[in-house]
Amino acid sequence: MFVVFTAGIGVLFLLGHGRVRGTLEEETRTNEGLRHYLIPRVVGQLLIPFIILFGLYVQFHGEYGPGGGFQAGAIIAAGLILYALLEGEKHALNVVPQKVLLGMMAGGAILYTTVGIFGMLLGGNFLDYSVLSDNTVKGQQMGIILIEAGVGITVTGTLLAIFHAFAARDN
Amino acid sequence: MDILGLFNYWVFAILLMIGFYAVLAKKNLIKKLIGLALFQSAVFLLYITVGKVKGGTAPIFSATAEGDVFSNPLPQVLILTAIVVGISVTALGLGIVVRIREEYGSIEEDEILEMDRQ
Amino acid sequence: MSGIDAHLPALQVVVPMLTAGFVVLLKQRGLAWAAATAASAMSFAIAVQLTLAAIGADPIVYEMGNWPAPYGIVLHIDSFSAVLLLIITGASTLSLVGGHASLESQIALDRQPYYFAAWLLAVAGLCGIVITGDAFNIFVFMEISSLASYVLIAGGPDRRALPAVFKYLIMGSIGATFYLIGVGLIYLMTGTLNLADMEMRIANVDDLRPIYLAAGFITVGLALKAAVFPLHVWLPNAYTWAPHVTTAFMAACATKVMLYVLFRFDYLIFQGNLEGHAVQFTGYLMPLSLIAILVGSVIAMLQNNVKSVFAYSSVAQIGYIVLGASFITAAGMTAGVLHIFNHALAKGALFLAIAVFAMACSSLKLEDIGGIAKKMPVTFIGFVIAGLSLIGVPGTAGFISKWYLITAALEFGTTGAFIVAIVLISSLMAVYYVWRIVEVAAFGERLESAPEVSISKPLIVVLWVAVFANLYFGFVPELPVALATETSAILLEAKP
Amino acid sequence: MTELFGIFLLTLLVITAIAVVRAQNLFVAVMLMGIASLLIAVNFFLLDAADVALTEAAVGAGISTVLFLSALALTVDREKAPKTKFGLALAVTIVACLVIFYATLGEPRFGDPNSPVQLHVGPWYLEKTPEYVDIPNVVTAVLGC
Repeated sequence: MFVVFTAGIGVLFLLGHGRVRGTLEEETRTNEGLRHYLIPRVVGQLLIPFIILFGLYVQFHGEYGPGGGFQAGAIIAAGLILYALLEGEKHALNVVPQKVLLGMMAGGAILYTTVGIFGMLLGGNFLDYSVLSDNTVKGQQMGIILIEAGVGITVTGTLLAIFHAFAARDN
Repeated sequence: MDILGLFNYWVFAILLMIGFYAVLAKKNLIKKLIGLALFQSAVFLLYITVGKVKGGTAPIFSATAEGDVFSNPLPQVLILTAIVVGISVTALGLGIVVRIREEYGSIEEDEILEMDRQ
Repeated sequence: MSGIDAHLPALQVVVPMLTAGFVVLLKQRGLAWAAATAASAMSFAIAVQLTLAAIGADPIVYEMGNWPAPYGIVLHIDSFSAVLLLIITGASTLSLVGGHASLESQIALDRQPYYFAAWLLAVAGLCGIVITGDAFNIFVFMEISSLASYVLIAGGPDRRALPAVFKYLIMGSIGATFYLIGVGLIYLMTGTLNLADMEMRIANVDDLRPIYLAAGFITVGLALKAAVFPLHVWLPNAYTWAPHVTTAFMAACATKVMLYVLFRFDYLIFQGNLEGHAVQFTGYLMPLSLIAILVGSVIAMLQNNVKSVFAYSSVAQIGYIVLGASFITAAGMTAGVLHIFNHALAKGALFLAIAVFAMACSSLKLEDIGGIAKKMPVTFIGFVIAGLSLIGVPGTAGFISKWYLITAALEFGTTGAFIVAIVLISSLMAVYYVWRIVEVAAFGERLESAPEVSISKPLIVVLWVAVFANLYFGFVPELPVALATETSAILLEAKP
Repeated sequence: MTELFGIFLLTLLVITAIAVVRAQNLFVAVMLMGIASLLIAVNFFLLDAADVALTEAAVGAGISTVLFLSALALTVDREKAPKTKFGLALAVTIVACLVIFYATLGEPRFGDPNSPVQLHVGPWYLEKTPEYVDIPNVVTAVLGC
């Protein structure tokens, strides 16, 4: 998971600054997405809630079916990217601003390591979840759910941040 | 059937080399990254093939799956991580390509080398 | 060990990683740098602790999540890891402490948090590679550190950094993927990813063809990442155009960590189990490293940019390390590991000195640094001493490893004499390319167009710390020699 | 039957991959790449790797295609015709391919339940997961650990 975090940092480092789109006219020209195309817009808007719901399902049901933090993060990010493509990139940034994305990137990573360190503080080894609760199996499950949440948050944030870094770039 | 048993490995080899050829021979930077992505997916195929058991099912326990043979979960875990690595490399690579295009106005390797020589 | 001590192996990686998460969020001027430096210093302290615990003792083993080996990931620290840990965290801390002013001038303020986060991730990744005992985990850490290094190099202000880093990215990814294929093939035949377990289980494999293929893939892939000649083409440009502080850090440790993995695999896993592997290893790598030593030095003599001189010299120095290893004798391996340590000291100090020079010159072309010695005498003396250490003059650290290398080579009779001749020729070439710079710096004319001299005191202090380390380990080489001897004992234990 | 279907898909995959490399229009190449990712994902599903298939479909066919397209929008979408022929690269890849073919002859056959992978380490996870972690999806359980 730290790999994707690193890549996110890298892309933001490379593209996050400098020639980001500036003037107002350009913004209106390029930021409208597919607003004037009725059918893709209606169909797309119908799909987005389901995509995000499916993402959440994959996140929280990952223990019972196929899925987990990374897949969920990718799916949710895909849903929000679809929104950005339909409504224009600026609208999407209004929904989830860049600052929030950065916070998600870092927050997920911090959550992951903190859970690991908690295992250490409670007398186990690093990433030992069995000590998180009296019942070792319960502890393992708690640990996995928390870690998966961390992974999901970071992946969603990073993939979206990467997408916006590309999309906001002036050609 | 003996030869067919190795079919997946052969596809792995061919796919690997198609990707590798693209990375080596193509001068377009985006094409190189596409080749790299193919190259990496070939490796995913190798690992997942390794974990497969004939007649097995996905390693998810459930009431109906009692007594089933499961395929090996470990390679799948590894490949999940490797897919993450793959997308990270692609994203960073594309970021660099975009910056190269901004600085040099080209994404062809030989043209860029030409400009640097001057 | 008890309390926090027991967790040091995990903390070695966790501290920089966790801090990287916070550093991204620190927007205030200098805060990101301060946090990164503190984390780096802390991991250096941890590395020192671990070295003291590992020296002369059994390897430290730490089970992540309390899962027993070979099922979970274990961390495994012995003398060889300790050498690398010291180099990585030491180089990182010195470069960060001294590099603040240089980085301020080269990297825009709003990009700095990302840069420092990437720096910490690179440290975490490199440390991770060195301490983990799991083949796949090595791959993950390798990619973390590589991606982070791409970011660190791409930060260079010159546009030529970008094609250089793209080349590095393509070649680095190919190398890592080759490694992954090799590990996959071994896993296919043995069913394990734990390095120690692998070593034992390969002995029971009936059909060794896939293992030979795996050995090929792993050796080539890691050689690519370690810039072993002729797979070094990504290195010179990447080092030349990176920000100066990045170069000082990367030149000291990045390729050496890959050599570490290479030696681990080739010595411990393949050599005991594959018939003829030792002969092949020597047969390919010895000539290649000799060519690397000569070609690297010759190209270094022809360069016009101070940084590319030392970048090509790095290719030659990697040749020395591989040469020592290719003897497959205790003496040779000791020399190789010693050179890993000593070359890191010399190159780190040289690039730190260059970072100081760069603050008073419009570019690092040879003609632009003319007369710099009069403006910056203290730095200049440091530069000269580090250069002497690179050449291998007695009294400096570089001499120790060359001495060990020559002694090891002489065990081979006529071939040995030939190797010694090449080492001496290449040392003379090093004298030439260092002298060329010293001559221009001391006796050249300073250009009219040269910018005002701005001196960064911390950078000079750090430079002198590195220079003193070069001298200290030249007179009192007990610590590195002890570590290197132990390492060669560990690595050669598997040899029949 | 599934084996035959798998072989069919893999053949398609190879054909798609060749088309990707040959396409001069980068837009076409990226789209074909998305198709290749989907084919691989279906293959993973046939090979009992549901999680990996899901990920590959979301990432390979989804996110990575979007990223490639947004990069194309910022650069150019046509590859310049190559000036030189690449006989050497082709030769290298073909030789390497044959070497791998030769080495695969020593590998365990596809789906062999007695191959070393199935006998060591792997089964331990399957066996111990219910006892230690008690989460039905073993992949999630192992990944989290």
